[in-house]
Amino acid sequence: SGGGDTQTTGEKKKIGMIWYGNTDAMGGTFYAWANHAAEVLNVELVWSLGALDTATELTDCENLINAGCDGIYFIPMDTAANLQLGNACQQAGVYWATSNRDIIDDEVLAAVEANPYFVTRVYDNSYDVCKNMVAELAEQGITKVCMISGDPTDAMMVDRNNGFIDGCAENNIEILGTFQNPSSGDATTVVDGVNNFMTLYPEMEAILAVSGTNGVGEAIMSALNGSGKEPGSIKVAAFDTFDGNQEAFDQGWLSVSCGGYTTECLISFLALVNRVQGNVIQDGVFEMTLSPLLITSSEEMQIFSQYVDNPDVQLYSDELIQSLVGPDVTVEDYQAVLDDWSIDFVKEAVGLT
Amino acid sequence: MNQRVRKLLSMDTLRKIIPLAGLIIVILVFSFTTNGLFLRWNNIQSLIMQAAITLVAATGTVFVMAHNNLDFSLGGACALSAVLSYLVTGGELIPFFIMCIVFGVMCGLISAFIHIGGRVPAFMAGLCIMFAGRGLAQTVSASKTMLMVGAAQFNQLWFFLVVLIVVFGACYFLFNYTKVGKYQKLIGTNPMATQLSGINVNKYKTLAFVICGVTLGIAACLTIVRSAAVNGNTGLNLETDVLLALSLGGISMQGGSATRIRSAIIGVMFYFILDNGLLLWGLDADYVDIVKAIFFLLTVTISIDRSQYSVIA
Amino acid sequence: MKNILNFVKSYSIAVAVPVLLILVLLLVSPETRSWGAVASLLQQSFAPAILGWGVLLSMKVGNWDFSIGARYVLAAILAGNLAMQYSLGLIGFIVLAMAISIALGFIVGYTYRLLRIPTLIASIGLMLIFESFTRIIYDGGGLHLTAEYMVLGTFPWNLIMFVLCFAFAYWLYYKRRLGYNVRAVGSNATVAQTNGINAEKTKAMALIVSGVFAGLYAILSLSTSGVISAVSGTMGSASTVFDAMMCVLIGMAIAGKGSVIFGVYVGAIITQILKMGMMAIGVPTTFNKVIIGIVVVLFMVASSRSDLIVKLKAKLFKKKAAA
Amino acid sequence: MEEIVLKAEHMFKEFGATKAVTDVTLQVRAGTVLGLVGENGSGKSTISSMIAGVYPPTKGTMTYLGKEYHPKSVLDARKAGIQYLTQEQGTIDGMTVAENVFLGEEDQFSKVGNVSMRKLNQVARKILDENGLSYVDPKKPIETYSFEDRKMIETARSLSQQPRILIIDETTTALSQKGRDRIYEIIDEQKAKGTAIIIISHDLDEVQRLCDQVLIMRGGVYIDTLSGEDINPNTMRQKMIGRELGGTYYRADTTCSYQDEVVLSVQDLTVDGIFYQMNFDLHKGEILGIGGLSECGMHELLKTVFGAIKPTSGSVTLTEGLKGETQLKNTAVSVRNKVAYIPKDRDKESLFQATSIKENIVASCLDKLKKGIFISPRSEKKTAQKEADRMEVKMQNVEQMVRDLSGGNKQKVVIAKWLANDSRVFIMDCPTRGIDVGVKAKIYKLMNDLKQQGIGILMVSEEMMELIGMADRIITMKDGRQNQVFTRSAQLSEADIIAAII
Ligand SMILES: Nc1ncnc2c1ncn2[C@@H]1O[C@H](COP(=O)(O)OP(=O)(O)OP(=O)(O)O)[C@@H](O)[C@H]1O
Ligand SMILES: Nc1ncnc2c1ncn2[C@@H]1O[C@H](COP(=O)(O)OP(=O)(O)OP(=O)(O)O)[C@@H](O)[C@H]1O
Ligand SMILES: [Mg+2]
Ligand SMILES: [Mg+2]
Repeated sequence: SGGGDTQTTGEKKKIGMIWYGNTDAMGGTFYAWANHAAEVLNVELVWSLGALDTATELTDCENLINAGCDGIYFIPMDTAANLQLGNACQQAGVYWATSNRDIIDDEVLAAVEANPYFVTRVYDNSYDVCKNMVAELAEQGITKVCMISGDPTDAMMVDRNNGFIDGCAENNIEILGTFQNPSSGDATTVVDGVNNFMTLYPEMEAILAVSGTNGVGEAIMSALNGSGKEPGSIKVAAFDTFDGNQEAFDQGWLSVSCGGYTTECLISFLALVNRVQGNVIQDGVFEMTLSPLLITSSEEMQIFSQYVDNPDVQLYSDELIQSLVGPDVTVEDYQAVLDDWSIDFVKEAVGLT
Repeated sequence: MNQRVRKLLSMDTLRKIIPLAGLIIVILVFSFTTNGLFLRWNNIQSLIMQAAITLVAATGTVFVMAHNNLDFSLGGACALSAVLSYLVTGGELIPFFIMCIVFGVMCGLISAFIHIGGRVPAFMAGLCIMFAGRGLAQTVSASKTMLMVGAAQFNQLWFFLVVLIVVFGACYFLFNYTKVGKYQKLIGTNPMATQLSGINVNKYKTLAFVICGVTLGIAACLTIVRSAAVNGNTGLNLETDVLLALSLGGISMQGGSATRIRSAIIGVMFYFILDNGLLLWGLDADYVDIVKAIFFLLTVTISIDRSQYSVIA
Repeated sequence: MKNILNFVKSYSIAVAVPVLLILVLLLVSPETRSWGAVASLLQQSFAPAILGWGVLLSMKVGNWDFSIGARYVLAAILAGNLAMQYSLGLIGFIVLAMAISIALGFIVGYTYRLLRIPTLIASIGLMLIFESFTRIIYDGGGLHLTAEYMVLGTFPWNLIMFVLCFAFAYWLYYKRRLGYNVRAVGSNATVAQTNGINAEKTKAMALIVSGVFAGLYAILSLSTSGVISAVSGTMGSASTVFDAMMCVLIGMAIAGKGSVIFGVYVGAIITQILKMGMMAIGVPTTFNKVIIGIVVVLFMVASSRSDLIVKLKAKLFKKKAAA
Repeated sequence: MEEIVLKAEHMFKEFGATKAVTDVTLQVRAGTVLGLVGENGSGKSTISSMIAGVYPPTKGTMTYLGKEYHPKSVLDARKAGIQYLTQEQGTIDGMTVAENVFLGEEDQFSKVGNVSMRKLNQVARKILDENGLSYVDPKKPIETYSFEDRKMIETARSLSQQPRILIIDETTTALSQKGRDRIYEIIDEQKAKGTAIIIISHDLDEVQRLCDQVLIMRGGVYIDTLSGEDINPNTMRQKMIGRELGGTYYRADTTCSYQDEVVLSVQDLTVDGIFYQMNFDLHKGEILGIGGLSECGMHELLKTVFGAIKPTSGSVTLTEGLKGETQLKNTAVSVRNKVAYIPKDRDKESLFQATSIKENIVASCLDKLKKGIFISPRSEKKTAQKEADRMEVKMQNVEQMVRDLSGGNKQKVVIAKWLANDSRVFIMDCPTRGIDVGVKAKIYKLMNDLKQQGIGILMVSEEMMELIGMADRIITMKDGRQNQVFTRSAQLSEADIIAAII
């Protein structure tokens, strides 16, 4: 674990990684991928785990800069983190990049884009994906749902919440009840929540879950399995891979799923490494997006559950990783990798085709 | 063997200097093992700014601990004051700072009211405020993004230094050279005797909560200066950080005359230097907490004054 | 007869409050007007009550125990994964969970005894260590149980387990010497000590025995959810402790002359009713914390300021009499 | 001669630099009462504590029932048959009487570790009955009973263990006459059973009445053992102080003398359920005594006068407060207006134990010391030193912890605190409780000095002789009501007052 060799040659660059934790599917996978990439690229990583608010992220950032990092990579816990960590990096002359979260404030966006040490940000359009998931359900004739919403102080979760809500409005689906996904604590809370859905709203036909990771998906399935209801009598649309999602899909509980964001973390990270190693891609700012996978068939599900967001699987080859760092790399190269993100890509990467 | 260990551990002199000695040792160790990174001016500067929030909050908390109460409301109260202050002032900077302190004091007064008027242990009252405050902050902030880009301009060393010196200086003076501080220690030792010595115990307890509220409000301001946004996560874990840091600083868990305000500065610096130094070492993130915890247990084991307790609490 | 009357009297508040709340819930939310809803509420409260009893033990003896959340997570992850890895079956899982949980309790208790540091310090220090371990073992993967290990979460079994736990807690608290000593040390450690009760040993025992409840909680909660994640972030497990404390605080306030063991269960029911009620009337989940926080304060104030209530009653009756 | 139950030979105990007990030897015999007498801080409690297993001796050997005896804890000593009754509260709130009676002994009632509540209550019932506590319900929480009842319950608990040695350390001073009589009965019963008894008391008449032998200590050193005729207050007093003490140490004059001006006026003061319609004036230079049985409400009366208890009706007026006439509504107002209160329960109500002597003394007079809001450490130290010296507190220095002082010196610290505040009115509740004769004399002299300065003193005492010896007027109380007023005169006798209060 950690950043590989401890002996530092003068050449070896250090990247500070501010990361919320490595205990959920994406967190664990990126932790493994980044460590692997660092080995391949001969850079040293220093991880600081566990920050969940901007003030703590800033503290981590300062410590990492002082530890001699040449670049800082982080997921902004809220939009302001871009501003604050960005300033810290600018003052220290350290490059930085982010992933996963859009910037929802124009002033902050302007400041970030004016920051000379800002390398890039890669984000996904969670909003549209959520709408697509709801549309999938609507096609199956669903009209009444309950929703497990996300932390409203988290920009990405707000995107997802809104995607679900707007999607339901567009498809004439009624949201009967809502409860918020507990960001920490027990999966039993989720079980209780789902049970409460079933008692309060017997007419409920489906559950929308803003996230299935960190035990939430498993807990939803436990609650449904324990309810004595016919499998499939309630449909679930859930984000992220979780343990047993294949089985859930085949049983009929899980009817649509989506996920696979780790690629955007990786690309952002690689872009940062590239810049730290002295390669300038283009004059201005460049920002990239990724479309997550939408899973609607059993075959897709099988691949998704087995190979996506699995720390033991490296979807990107060493050669590819190496090819994305160098003087000749362009924005298009990165965007191509992001655009390539699909079930087919996964199949190919793991040798299924 | 057990007895000999105990004898060694209860050595009075060792005990008194350990928190400070520990701090100095940790500073020395990190100075020599981080290729000079630790002592670089930039690092020291960051350390001061990082520690400031916890230090300010801890300094006020000492007053409450001196009269033998734990204030567990800090984190939630911090979020609540910041959110309410934002709503009231619309995020205009100076009014925001002022209202933050006002709401901080209000949280302190609520604690005091529940504790004194309702005769509920202050820790439990604080726990409920922490809960309710965080919940309210999250509920209220859910509807909008509360960015305070302007606050970022104060994220500079001089500002933190001024705040720290003023707050710590004022609290140091209040605690050691005025009735407010002296009475807290008497209340912590024997509340009934304090009352019968003609001291209005409830008034001075309330004052302690007010002081704690002021420092909490200031801590909330500093948090916003560092995070440039107000939301439900503002001041996350502040209460446990403060408690942990004060324990590291050797504070008396039962209050009374053994309470020293220096525990705040020693403890908080200790806490943040450990974090900082371990990261400079490049210690694997998963092991940082373990090393920190071991330091924590060892320091307290050596430094705690066991004669304060007839039974270790 | 008199006994029965006494019994009814001592439990009246503890029973009346949740019944009243359920009635209110039924009024505001027509959806819940079914036995199913009530049964579901009662069952949801099983697991929190069990953890609550463990926390109660610590609170009563005057311990500060922040570690119980981390202990249960670590025990659950270790026991579940080992049981599945070596196909030990349900019994194996139960035995392992209990053994590990008690061992972790033992570590906290023994650290307190050996180092002679306040329980607050010992438990926070060890909490940090245990939390880290949950992230280090199995590479932070947590645990996902297969269905065969989740039998205890389904209907008659969860009730049976709960009843057994209830009996155990009751027996421990009211029939065992430890229970006496816990109450004695909790209300006055110094006097207890001079009367030959080893206060520090009792406090350490309470930590160890709370491990029994942490283990039972791990088993029952895993049997319903089937999944547990490693603790993310420093102090991430503290919220579990605080949730349990809330049940206990309500329980202690409400128990009056009745059994506090039953009180804690009622405390758990009340928090669950509040959660369900909030959902029924469409209040955001974040507001749960606000309501629960306020309710706990109200209960505590009401129980410690019964004089105020008496005064209030007197005033009301006077007014009536005057009118 | 009766069998020797315990022999403690060449006992030493040092607390750091303090030599609490130096080379003391004592023996107790079955069925006899040994009295320990000595000034405050002479080491009586210390040597009893060593016998009772509270802490080990620095040096010395103990032989108990013919065997060497090294108790490791109180429990150890108790198991061996040695029971120690102190003046501190020894029961635990929140538990029932029965549970308190068997604290730490529940094992007796357990089968395979299960405690049988029914059996426990039954046996507790029996024990309570045997000790004249038939009105106590074993199933009720202990806090429903008064301090005195609880002390008796505690005593019953000790006796139920069939002790071979019973040590009673100043327990009687906390009790009313009724309680004391009950303890005397118990001592007689135990004596008859062959229990050896050690009793520590500053009430020399009590010692004379109860003891077969009296061992005298001074400064931690053994002085003498008295028996038979030698056990009389005068001899004991002389031996324990080491010099002749004038026959009386009370006021020399026998006339009532005070100025006309009223300093404190109590009107129609009532606290429902405790005392009713109290009316009296305290004059300048007057010592006004209040006498009665412990439960007659006089202790609460003083607290109410001081402002620590809110009266149901009535008023307490200070004629010359800072702003003229002042109602004493709470303790803060009282102290600001220079009223002092010395409570009966020293440890609980007036001392900051784990705090320095200095901080104890200046606790009430910070307003006097402060400049603006600043209080200089130097002025604190100066004031404390001055008052401690005036009271002749036996201490290392003013930074010493109060908890390490002996009982009498603690009381001196309390008085020093009020002197430091330049108090104009003193309210004293049993000011010489647990105080040796030497210090007593000092306190009486101080009271007299204060009187000469025109200060008013309101004093409650359970010792009739003290009231008669010191007070200008004595108000007696009975069942919470003002009863009779006696004026100082040479003819006033104990019998007169006792007749009024019973
Ligand atoms: N725990 C202690 N630490 C330090 N000194 C102590 C301690 N206990 C007692 N002493 C000292 O030992 C001496 C004897 O104390 P002890 O309590 O035995 O006196 P005593 O004869 O009981 O007096 P009194 O009649 O006032 O109760 C005193 O000088 C006292 O200050
Ligand atoms: N050589 C000896 N032989 C017999 N008895 C002795 C000898 N030396 C000392 N003693 C007794 O040991 C006892 C120790 O007394 P102790 O200090 O407990 O009284 P005290 O606690 O000071 O009383 P108080 O609590 O009122 O202050 C003395 O009573 C003394 O008479
Ligand atoms: Mg004594
Ligand atoms: Mg004594």
